[in-house]
Amino acid sequence: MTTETMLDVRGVRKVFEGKSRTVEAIRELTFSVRPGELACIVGPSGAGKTTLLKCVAGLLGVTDGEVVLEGERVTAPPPGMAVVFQEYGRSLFPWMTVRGNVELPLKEKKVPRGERRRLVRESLEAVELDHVADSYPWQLSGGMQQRVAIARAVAYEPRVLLMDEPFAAVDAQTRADLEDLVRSLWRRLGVTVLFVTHDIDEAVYLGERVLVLSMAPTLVLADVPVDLPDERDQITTRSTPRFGELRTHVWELIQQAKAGERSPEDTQVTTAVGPDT
Amino acid sequence: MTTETMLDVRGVRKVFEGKSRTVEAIRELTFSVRPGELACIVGPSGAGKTTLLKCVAGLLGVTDGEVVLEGERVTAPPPGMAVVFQEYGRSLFPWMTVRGNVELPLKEKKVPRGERRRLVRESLEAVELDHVADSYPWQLSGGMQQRVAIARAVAYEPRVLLMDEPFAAVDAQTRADLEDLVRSLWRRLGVTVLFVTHDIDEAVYLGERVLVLSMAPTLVLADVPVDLPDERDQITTRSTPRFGELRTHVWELIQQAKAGERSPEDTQVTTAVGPDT
Amino acid sequence: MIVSIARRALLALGLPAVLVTLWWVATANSTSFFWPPLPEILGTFGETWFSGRLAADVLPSLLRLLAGYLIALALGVGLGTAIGSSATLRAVVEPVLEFFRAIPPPVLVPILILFAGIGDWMKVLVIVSGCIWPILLNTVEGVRGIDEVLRDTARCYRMRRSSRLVHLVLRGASPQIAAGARQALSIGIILMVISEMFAASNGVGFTVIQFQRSFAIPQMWSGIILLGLIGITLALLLRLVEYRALAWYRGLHESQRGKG
Amino acid sequence: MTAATATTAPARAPRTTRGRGPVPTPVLGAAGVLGLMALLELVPRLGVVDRRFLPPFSEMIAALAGQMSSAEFWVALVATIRGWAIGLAIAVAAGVVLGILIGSIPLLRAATNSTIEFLRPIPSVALIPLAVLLYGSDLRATLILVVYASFWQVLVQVLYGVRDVDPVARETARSYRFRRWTQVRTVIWPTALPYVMTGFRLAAAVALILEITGELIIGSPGLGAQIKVAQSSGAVDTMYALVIVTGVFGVLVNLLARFAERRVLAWHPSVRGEVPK
Amino acid sequence: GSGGSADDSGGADPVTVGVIPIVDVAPVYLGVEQGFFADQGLDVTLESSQGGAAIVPGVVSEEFEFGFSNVTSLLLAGAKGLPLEIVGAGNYSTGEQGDDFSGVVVPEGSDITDASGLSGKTVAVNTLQNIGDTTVRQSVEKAGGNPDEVNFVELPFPEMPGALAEGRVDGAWLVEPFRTIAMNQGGTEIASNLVDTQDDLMISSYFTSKQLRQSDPELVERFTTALNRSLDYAENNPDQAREAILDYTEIDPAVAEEMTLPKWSSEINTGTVERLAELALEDGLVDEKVDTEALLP
Ligand SMILES: Nc1ncnc2c1ncn2[C@@H]1O[C@H](COP(=O)(O)OP(=O)(O)OP(=O)(O)O)[C@@H](O)[C@H]1O
Ligand SMILES: Nc1ncnc2c1ncn2[C@@H]1O[C@H](COP(=O)(O)OP(=O)(O)OP(=O)(O)O)[C@@H](O)[C@H]1O
Ligand SMILES: [Mg+2]
Ligand SMILES: [Mg+2]
Repeated sequence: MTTETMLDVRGVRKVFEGKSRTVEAIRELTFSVRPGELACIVGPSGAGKTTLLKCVAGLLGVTDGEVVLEGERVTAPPPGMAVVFQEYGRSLFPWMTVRGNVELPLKEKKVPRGERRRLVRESLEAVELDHVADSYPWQLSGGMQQRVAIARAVAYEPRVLLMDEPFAAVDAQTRADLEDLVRSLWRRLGVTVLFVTHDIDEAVYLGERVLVLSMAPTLVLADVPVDLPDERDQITTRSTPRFGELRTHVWELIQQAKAGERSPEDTQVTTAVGPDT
Repeated sequence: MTTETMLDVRGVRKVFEGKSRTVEAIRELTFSVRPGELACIVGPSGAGKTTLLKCVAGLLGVTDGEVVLEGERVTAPPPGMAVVFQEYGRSLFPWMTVRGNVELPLKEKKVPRGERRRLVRESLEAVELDHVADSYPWQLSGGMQQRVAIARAVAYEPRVLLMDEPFAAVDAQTRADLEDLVRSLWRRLGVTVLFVTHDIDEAVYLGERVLVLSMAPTLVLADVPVDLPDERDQITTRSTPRFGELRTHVWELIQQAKAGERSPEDTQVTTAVGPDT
Repeated sequence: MIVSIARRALLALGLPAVLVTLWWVATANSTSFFWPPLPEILGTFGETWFSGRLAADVLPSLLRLLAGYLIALALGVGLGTAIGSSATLRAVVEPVLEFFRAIPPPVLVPILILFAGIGDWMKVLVIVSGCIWPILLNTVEGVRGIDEVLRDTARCYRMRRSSRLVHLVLRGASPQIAAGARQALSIGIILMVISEMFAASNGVGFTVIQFQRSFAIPQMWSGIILLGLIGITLALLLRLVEYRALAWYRGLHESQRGKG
Repeated sequence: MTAATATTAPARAPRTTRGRGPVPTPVLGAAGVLGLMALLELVPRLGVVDRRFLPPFSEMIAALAGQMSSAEFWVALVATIRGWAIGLAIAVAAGVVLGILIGSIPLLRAATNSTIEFLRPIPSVALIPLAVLLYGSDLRATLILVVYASFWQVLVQVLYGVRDVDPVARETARSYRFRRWTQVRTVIWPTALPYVMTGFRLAAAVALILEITGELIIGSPGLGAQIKVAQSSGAVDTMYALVIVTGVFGVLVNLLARFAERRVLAWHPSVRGEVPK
Repeated sequence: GSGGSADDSGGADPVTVGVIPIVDVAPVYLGVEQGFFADQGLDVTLESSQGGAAIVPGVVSEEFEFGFSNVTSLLLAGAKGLPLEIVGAGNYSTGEQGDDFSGVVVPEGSDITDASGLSGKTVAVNTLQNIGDTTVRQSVEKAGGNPDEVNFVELPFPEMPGALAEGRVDGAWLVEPFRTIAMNQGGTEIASNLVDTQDDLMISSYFTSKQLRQSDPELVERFTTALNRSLDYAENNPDQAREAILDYTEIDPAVAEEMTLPKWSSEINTGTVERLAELALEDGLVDEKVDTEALLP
């Protein structure tokens, strides 16, 4: 059982203490992720998805409960982890070129030069940005900046990949390509992925399961397993009836969440929507 | 004819001159928008959508051609215009509360206090943020910040509204609500809207027409009129066959754009997909 | 709560206590004329400063410092904003400003005497002439560094010049203006002393120099300590103002650092 | 009265020279300097002040020419520059190293805060007897003053700079587990660099002031000592000639700093930039 | 003795003297030029400083072997127990009313005609609580005015002519070359305050530290010998002294030609030291009378 769990989020609670305003962003979150699993997280805006990701990344301390990664309690960023931040623009160093931004973590990881070059080139090609490798981030459009951040994470070849709305600023076609990139990367490297998104189709298309969060103070409202075949394809997968069912189900859950629904039990019934219905 | 045109973009060209790198972001853009029209702009990431919006807003000078708004050449931000920036987080004043941010442009417009209060309250309610009116922007989640920026634009009651991927960071349900908010606002106030998005469904659902841009250096690849009925509804409209046709059409156009397609003539044929097909 | 106050007090006073102890021990048996034992310095402190000199010397000094500092603040922020906002203006005046900035105040004094006489105004101007630079430079840099997206926002909503100045430029540059103001304060105190080297007949600086000339070394040291105390008191006052005015900046940083 | 003419005279220069296209920066700077020269020439000639005490600019220049033909002047100039450069180098190096060290360790910062506030305002001129006691009137006595006074300028700026590091950038670095030294090198240092540059420019001027003042008062060899000699001989024009040399040196140093700034801060918003028309 | 000095130079003792670059120290410059110090096996470096405040610590800490200072400053240092000792005379007033190298000057058109008129007026001196105000008070008293009513302000000598002309001060205690400059600008000398204090007032002197006197009395002896020779030489060759002044100052040659030189003498006037010590006590510069014995060789 323990070897079966990569990430264990146990009763995590997070309260932001301000002078004038104290916010209980997360009430109680408990779930675990298997090694090599791809879990998507959806939830209303302000639900605490970013907060959760930062707690998992060891960037933010939890108020209660604990985050355990590979059997070790997370207190600082663990090794072998990459994060794509929601504020993509600010997570790039403006004083370095695109190439420099992608290469830096690799240097830090002591990847030999030749290998490093290859990784940088390949990841920039994957996000179609090899032609601007020598530009500075602020010379790029929003979507391009976001893709640089993704390329940086991809080149790093992490064991755990946390992504916070990574495709929010890219166009539909690129988005589809990047979705497939993440899936192929995930299958090739066996990396464990936690993926926050607002796009329900995307969550269903990408994930092996979808965690639906309630409004703040946040609980896990539902944990929907995605029982689509592993081989997925933008056209065929999205047009299967099961895909439609799942996305309608998640959509309803989110509407419930927005309506203030909080108890996981109430939704258990609908979660039973399985392949056999 | 002249009274029929609100915004006229005539042969606009934009080149960014850098020390090491000169980018021709926009090659030649020509189109016009009628008063009270809602036009959506889609295009590949890095196509120059943000650049175009900034030129229209008078924030960026054009290299060639001109932008004419209500018969006057735009050289500085014209009155009665509101912009929602792609970098929503950075467009909020960190030293002011949410309320202060929304209220400031109204004060500038010399809206009387009572009226001002009402507008601020109503617009914050519309984006479901009335409960955090006294928080600072940096205390909010990404999606919440974006909604503050939208509320600010809405409260301003502009005659021209430019929005650059305004719903990129909000959840699906809120997005649907905001889409309806923009449409109702547009119909109520008769405001002219230029709306940049990456979501093709959104573009078709919102717009009276969809402008598809090519890859940089940018041209208008296609100008697709959206002949859906004016009364739109998230469930019914999106499930009509015509909606499906239009979104497939735009999707194909974007794929062409990404494939490097540049000449508008080639696509003219497919644009002929009309209600009568 | 109490623990955190105690902790902060400990942090604030810890190092000074160590340094004072070191000084105490190092000079305990000092026979050097210029390095009197610390107890001797502290012993003369009271009689030197609290028997009439507070009103006769300290007060006039502080008033001149205050006047000079406030004038420098107004001028520095005003000019800095103008210069920071206009590349043309910056190009025109920068060499001239740099020229004046490089001139040491002691050589500027004769010119100031020509224009302002030998009274208090001359001394105030000496203080202004030095204080203004950190404020000016920091304001210029602060104004230039304001986020472009914010600038664009303000322009789009057609904020008037005046309110753009208040709500965008000054607020946006305020963290850096504060940095300049703090540096200016310590320079102001230095110049308060320098200004009292010329045509003065009262003041802390004047008195300290007088002690130095008459070889009243313990008294001179007590004056140096007094200057330090004045400095730290004023810095604390300034910090208080800054604490209130820049609450958002602190919050922004703390929240993003996840101190929640 | 005179102050008003001082500021308006140079400001008018660009308006007359502005034809089509921007006027290059050096031309504008030269215009400003010419304005100042004209002012210095006119004020004594028009009798605003007694020319025996403030001779016209041309007389100062004549005296300067006289100075420049004497070997003593050049020896003094070299001595001043050397003292200034050594002092500044020590102050900048110490200020940067200590600033980054103190700034990035919160505990250290809290512990040193009060001491820094106490030591900073102690006038370096009050240290003169101390300096003389230790080193007589040779170079080192003045060096102490120079280092002491300019050190604080750099230190405080660096402290502010370190505080300004973008949290998202910091978190990015932490999540990729950059080593401390790499964080300093790639995140803290570039962020602090603009502040260091400002600190450098402030310190350069303060160092020059203290170098001259030290020479003036202690009598270490250099321009200050020459100024003192001129002063105590009643040679007003020579004195001003030397003061002009000091000022010109300050201008040159600033030019150099600006040049360096443009090179190393090409990425910074204040340097880069499409200037909006 | 160029041959001699070449021979000596290997063994010449390096000696640093802290001086102020003013007219008063012309003899040492002249003496060095004439080789008087080299003859005594001394390799003299003259370090110019702003004033006694910088030179005294230098001598105490043995950075300088010898220093130049006005007598009152030395008395003040002595009062605080600094171990100093006078080794030679600096300069003297000429003792001639109206033709001294220093005096009190009032601006053109002033209605003050003698020192008594200074009561209630503002008078500039270079250093407060020092030889300037002490001696000016003597003039005022002698002329029948009330010295306590004189309002002294501190102003560097170079600024005084300007301050006088602009009417910023009512009078100023000036030394050469500023005395001449101010008079050329229309100023009137109303008192020779040094002469009013004593006929043959020794204003300044050269001094060393007691440590050096004890550890190397022979070196001090040689310095004094060379110094005295220089002082006498300067007194007897005023033209050469004027020329020497032009070397280490920037004084306008015309002014240098015109100005009054102080008197130089190799004799130390213990009487004036005593007199100045009394005045220092009278004016409250010191709390109790300085033991002048300790200061004198
Ligand atoms: N530093 C902070 N100080 C105070 N409150 C905060 C802070 N950061 C986040 N919050 C609050 O915590 C809640 C959750 O924020 P979080 O950013 O995690 O939401 P999110 O789910 O990522 O939303 P979105 O989808 O809009 O990005 C919000 O109510 C927000 O206001
Ligand atoms: N300041 C700048 N300097 C240099 N090049 C720039 C600058 N701003 C934008 N560009 C370039 O102009 C092109 C268009 O950028 P723009 O931001 O308009 O794209 P976009 O269509 O908004 O893309 P996205 O959908 O990703 O936001 C890009 O290639 C970008 O690299
Ligand atoms: Mg978020
Ligand atoms: Mg964009």
